[in-house]
Amino acid sequence: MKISYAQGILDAHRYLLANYSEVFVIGQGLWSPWYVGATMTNLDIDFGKDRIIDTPVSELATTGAAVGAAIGGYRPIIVHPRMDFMVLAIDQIVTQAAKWRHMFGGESSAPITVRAIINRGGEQGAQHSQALHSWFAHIPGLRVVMPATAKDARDLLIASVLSNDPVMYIDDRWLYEQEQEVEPIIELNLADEGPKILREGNDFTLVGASYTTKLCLDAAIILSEIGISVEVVDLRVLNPLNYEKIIASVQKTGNLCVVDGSWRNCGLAGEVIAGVMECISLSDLKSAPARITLPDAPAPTSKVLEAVYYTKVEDIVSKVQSILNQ
Amino acid sequence: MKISYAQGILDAHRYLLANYSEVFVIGQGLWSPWYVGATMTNLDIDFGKDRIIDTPVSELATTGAAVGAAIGGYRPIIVHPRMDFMVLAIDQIVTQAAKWRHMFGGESSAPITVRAIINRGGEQGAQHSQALHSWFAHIPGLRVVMPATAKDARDLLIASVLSNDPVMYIDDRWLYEQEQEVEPIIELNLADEGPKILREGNDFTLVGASYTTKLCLDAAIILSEIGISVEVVDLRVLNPLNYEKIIASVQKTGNLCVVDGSWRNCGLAGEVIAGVMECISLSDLKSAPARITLPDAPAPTSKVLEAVYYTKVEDIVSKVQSILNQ
Amino acid sequence: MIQLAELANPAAYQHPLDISFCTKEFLLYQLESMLIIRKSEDIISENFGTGVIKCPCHLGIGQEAIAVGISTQLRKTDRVFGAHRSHAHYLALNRNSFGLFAETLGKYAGSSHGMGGSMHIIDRKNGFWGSVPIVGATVPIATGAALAAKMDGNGDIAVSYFGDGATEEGGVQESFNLAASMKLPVLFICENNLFASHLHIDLRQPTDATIRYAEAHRIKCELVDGNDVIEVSKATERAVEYIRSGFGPYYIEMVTYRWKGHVGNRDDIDVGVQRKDNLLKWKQRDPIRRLTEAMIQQHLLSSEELEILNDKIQSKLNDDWNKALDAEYPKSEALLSLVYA
Amino acid sequence: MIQLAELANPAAYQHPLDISFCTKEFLLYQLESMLIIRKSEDIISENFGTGVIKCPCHLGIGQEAIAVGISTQLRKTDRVFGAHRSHAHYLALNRNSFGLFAETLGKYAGSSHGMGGSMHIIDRKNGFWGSVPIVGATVPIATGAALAAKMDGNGDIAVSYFGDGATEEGGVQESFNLAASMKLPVLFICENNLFASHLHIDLRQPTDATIRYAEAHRIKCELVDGNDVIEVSKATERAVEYIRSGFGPYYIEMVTYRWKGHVGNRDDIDVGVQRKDNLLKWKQRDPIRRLTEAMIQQHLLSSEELEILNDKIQSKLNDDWNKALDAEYPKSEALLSLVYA
Ligand SMILES: Cc1ncc(C[n+]2csc(CCOP(=O)(O)OP(=O)(O)O)c2C)c(N)n1
Ligand SMILES: Cc1ncc(C[n+]2csc(CCOP(=O)(O)OP(=O)(O)O)c2C)c(N)n1
Ligand SMILES: [Mg+2]
Ligand SMILES: [Mg+2]
Repeated sequence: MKISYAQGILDAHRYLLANYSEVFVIGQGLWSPWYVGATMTNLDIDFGKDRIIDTPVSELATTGAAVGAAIGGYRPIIVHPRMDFMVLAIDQIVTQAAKWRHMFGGESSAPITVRAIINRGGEQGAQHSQALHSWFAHIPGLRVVMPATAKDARDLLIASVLSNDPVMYIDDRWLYEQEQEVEPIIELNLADEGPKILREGNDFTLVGASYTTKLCLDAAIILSEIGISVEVVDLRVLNPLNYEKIIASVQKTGNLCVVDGSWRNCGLAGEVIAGVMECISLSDLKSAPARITLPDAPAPTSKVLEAVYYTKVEDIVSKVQSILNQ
Repeated sequence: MKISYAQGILDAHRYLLANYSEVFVIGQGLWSPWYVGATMTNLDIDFGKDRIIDTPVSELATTGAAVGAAIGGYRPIIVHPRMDFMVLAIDQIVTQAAKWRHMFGGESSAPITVRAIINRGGEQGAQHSQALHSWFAHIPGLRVVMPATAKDARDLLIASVLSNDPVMYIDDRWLYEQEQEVEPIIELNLADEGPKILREGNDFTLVGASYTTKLCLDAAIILSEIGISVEVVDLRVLNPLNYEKIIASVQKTGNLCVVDGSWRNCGLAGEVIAGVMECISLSDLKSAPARITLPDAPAPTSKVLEAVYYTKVEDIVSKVQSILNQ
Repeated sequence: MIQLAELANPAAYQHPLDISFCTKEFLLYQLESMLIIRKSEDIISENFGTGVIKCPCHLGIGQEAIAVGISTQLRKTDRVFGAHRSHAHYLALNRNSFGLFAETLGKYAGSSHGMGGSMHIIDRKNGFWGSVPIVGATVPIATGAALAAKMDGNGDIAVSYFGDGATEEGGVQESFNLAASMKLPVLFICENNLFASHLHIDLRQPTDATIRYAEAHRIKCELVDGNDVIEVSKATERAVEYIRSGFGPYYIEMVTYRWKGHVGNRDDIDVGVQRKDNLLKWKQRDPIRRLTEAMIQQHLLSSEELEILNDKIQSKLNDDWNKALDAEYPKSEALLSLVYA
Repeated sequence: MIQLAELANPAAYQHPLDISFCTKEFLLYQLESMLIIRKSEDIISENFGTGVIKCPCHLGIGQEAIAVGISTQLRKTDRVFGAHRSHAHYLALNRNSFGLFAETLGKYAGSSHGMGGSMHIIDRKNGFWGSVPIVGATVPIATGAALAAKMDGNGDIAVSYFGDGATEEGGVQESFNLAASMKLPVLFICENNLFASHLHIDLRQPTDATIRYAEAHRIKCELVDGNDVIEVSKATERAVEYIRSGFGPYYIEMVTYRWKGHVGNRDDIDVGVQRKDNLLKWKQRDPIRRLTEAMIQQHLLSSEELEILNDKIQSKLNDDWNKALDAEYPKSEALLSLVYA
């Protein structure tokens, strides 16, 4: 069965709502035909407006309400149709939910799933483009998930909601149409999930997450045509971040480039490089590890600048070539 | 003349308020004898309550008000007596002020100075301990400053307020009593400021920021006693981050450990390692770069756990020794 | 218990405006402004529909009377802030359709030099200090601009436009308190069009009149038919005088309705409570028709003059649009050179 | 225009309570609870002063009647949330001074196993679902716990304690709207002690009665003398019945005063508007004295019985404190093992 990434998210919702009475969904736009793409179509009709709750324009209180409901035994998914809006609710996610269990000595916990959607391009501009996954990966106590494929979009959403910890699940609208062959749903334990090799190769390790994983896969195909065998690691779970597979891959290929869809300074790409460097011996490396990120600027609007701003497959291809040709 | 770090901050305020009528200070606790340590003593009395404005418990609106005043030609310092409280105001700092100039094509800008105080230890617990400088260093358009010394506490605050860009100035209460000999004030251009070598050495490069710079300096003294010559780089300006001096130092010593006062994943320590790795050749390195950060946990309260949680000078000393003994 | 009551009834308030005591010159100016805005947005709507304009555009067609009635009461040194639906706020101050068109097309000649698009427009010279699409974000910023104005001491005021939905944002409520407790010279304008994207206010708040917040914050306030440019203008005159006199903030709730969907050029009649029926009735409450009918009745305008006016404006706007189409895109250096001053 | 008026006057409301129609048993229970809280906080104050307790402690001495009057009206399955000043909220539900003492000392036997200290206390079994020191943070959380209770359908309610300062936080205002528009079973308790740390409410808000926010949000509300445990209890009874019946949220503003400074054991008489004069008067409005005097007048209690009661409580608390001092610290594994479930 082939499904799209958006369909994977929808299927996960349907599965959770049908099988777990403690699951409900709350957020802005949930009764709207257009707000969250095709990822929630008709859920309000099929499961009722009591379980699919559309809200006032109040990110902080609705997120806090999800935290309170989670503390009370429910498994809410709080949807932020755009990650930029969620910035108003960070206190509840980072200072409340992520610390709740620890600071109460394990007496209570707040297993919310925050669904943060990366929604950018299309000349939306600086305030409607942010991808802040690195911020959340920085926070102990908050699991951070970023699916790159339709199967993961589905299975990791289910695993996030069933996890006993607060989870930030980040999906990217640029991936909604990506299709993949999938098996029927099997519940995964999020704590067991981590980076995965999506393509094997011997010459070079490319690491991506979410949309940049797709870019890496596309680059790997092009590079294979000129005889460069690229291994692609999809990070999938950004926090806690398990380096094992990445390290093994770099030890095999000796070359590493991390491609991230957001900013450089204190971002995910640098983290992967540092995490690898701490654990390998220098002799494992054939070249200095590299990264590709957004330029150090807010997102522009004009399409001519968007074309320069966002990373393209060719950027990865030429980076890999230039490293190997050094 | 010897001044303390707290005195440096106070002197900077006095200098700015006396010389620049467009400077004012707004935030919680400014009319209180205890809120911000000794860093603002009697400013309200000396400069008037119209320029030293104490506020309701409304982080978001007061920060936004500072943004609006900055757009209107003023140079407000918005004080958050604890970085954790500022989390409620991030939208105004990151999505508004930091992008204002870019998204309006240079037609307007919002040169606020956000003073974020790191205030932790003393069994204050998870919600009163966060050091989120890595988050803000991630944001293009926002300059991030973290002084480690009394002189920098003074001079970089002045430079922050005089900068035409929005700046986050982060001071740490653990440094307030540190003293230093200083010269009279000379205005600096923040754009010219960056990492500095605070101690020269040949065997090992330690990089720190704010309080961890002090730890590194202390460790360097101990290590020098056993014949290890350590160079200490103080980052000072986290964004935009200039790697030049760090790279030169690592090229000299061949060994690097970055010590940061916050969490590891997507944090400052990893950033410095990645930034160095991108620019040096592998043969420059004698050992794999290392980092020391907080454990992956929220801050505990109990003093027995605080003692384990926070990095100590000995942790740095033994890390350096173990790397050199490999 | 305050409620919008009849003001929210689309079948009410359809009568021609009461224009007694208004000069012909004043009325013509208001009419022209409204026509410029309406027709500019029609052009944007059309070109959004064909895909020529790419950036998200939130059209305010049907709500023109508010910005027009307010702007005539302001001076260039006042500081006006908008939000995501701000074409009218901008045009009412500067009538610079070219700057708006070029911006929606991402051109260097645009108000923000192509860096902002429809959702980030600015014109400092004419008092428009910026609009951004994070709901509620400009309300504290306008409050701070009012603080700056108060410190300047020239009697300038800040104006903060926001929607009924924005009153649900905590930062907006905080700003009301800040303005009230510091007595800041800010005019809060709530354009209550009954909807926040797809949701009617009855699904988001326990009742429909947002001035109850102003009352709670002890801010002087009024409730006005936002489709009556004369009433809007009079209320603003009262408010501006009050604020300039140093009495503190003022809140006017303008009841209105948007004809287009939340974003883009569609009607969204598939969305929300009774929108399909109500939209037709609200189109009868058209602020432009109500003014022109009154002017024609009072023989201040003839049908021919109106047609000439329409044509003149349309042809100027067509020119502006074509000029904007021809204008240059920003250079790629802009990406990095604008990040820091 | 609602104002606190006489309720904020420290010289007023000093009279013994009206305890007619109350059983002796009920009154004694209330008195005992208040004494346990007062004396527990006295012990904490003393040991904070000497440095034995290190974590920041926000004492509620003088405000005991509120938590006590409310808690007698709740059931174990209700879900109560506090904030930074929550010793009383916790003790009124469980009288577990040992759990509180041990927590302030960072011991494993503490309510949060030493992971929270004074500012993060919890006792789920007895309905205390947690307190945290980020001002206003628990108000949306309590609102969500009310949503969960509504979904459970057992008639349980959430209780959210917060201060007058917290009403200045936007998230709190958002929560009022959410609770009102979703008709959630939550009891909002504003303990208005006129101060947020060093600032009097007159310096932070345009007027002093916070129930005006409840009115704006169309939440049923009352204004109560927070130093009268009987009035607190009666108002709570009305509120709880209303909420359990499914009518939605309820807001009670309890006017009171804290005797100690914002944090720690000092008096802070150097801080804020007229605190020095008012503190003495407010101590005359002592909720404990007002109850005991009424009971003695009505011959429900003799001075000797009171003394015996005082001694009994004190000696139990001394034991608890000593036990807490002797208790173990958490193991260092707790640091990492509690991060994820
Ligand atoms: C913080 C934030 N939350 C949500 C959104 C998405 N959004 C854009 S406009 C809008 C509705 C705003 O309604 P209102 O304030 O009434 O303005 P109107 O669109 O009716 O003019 C929403 C929810 C946003 N842009 N920012
Ligand atoms: C978000 C946030 N801002 C500021 C503070 C600092 N702070 C702690 S308690 C307090 C005052 C709260 O006043 P109120 O809500 O009236 O409670 P009270 O202390 O009077 O009981 C403040 C400002 C904080 N803890 N959290
Ligand atoms: Mg609206
Ligand atoms: Mg208070």
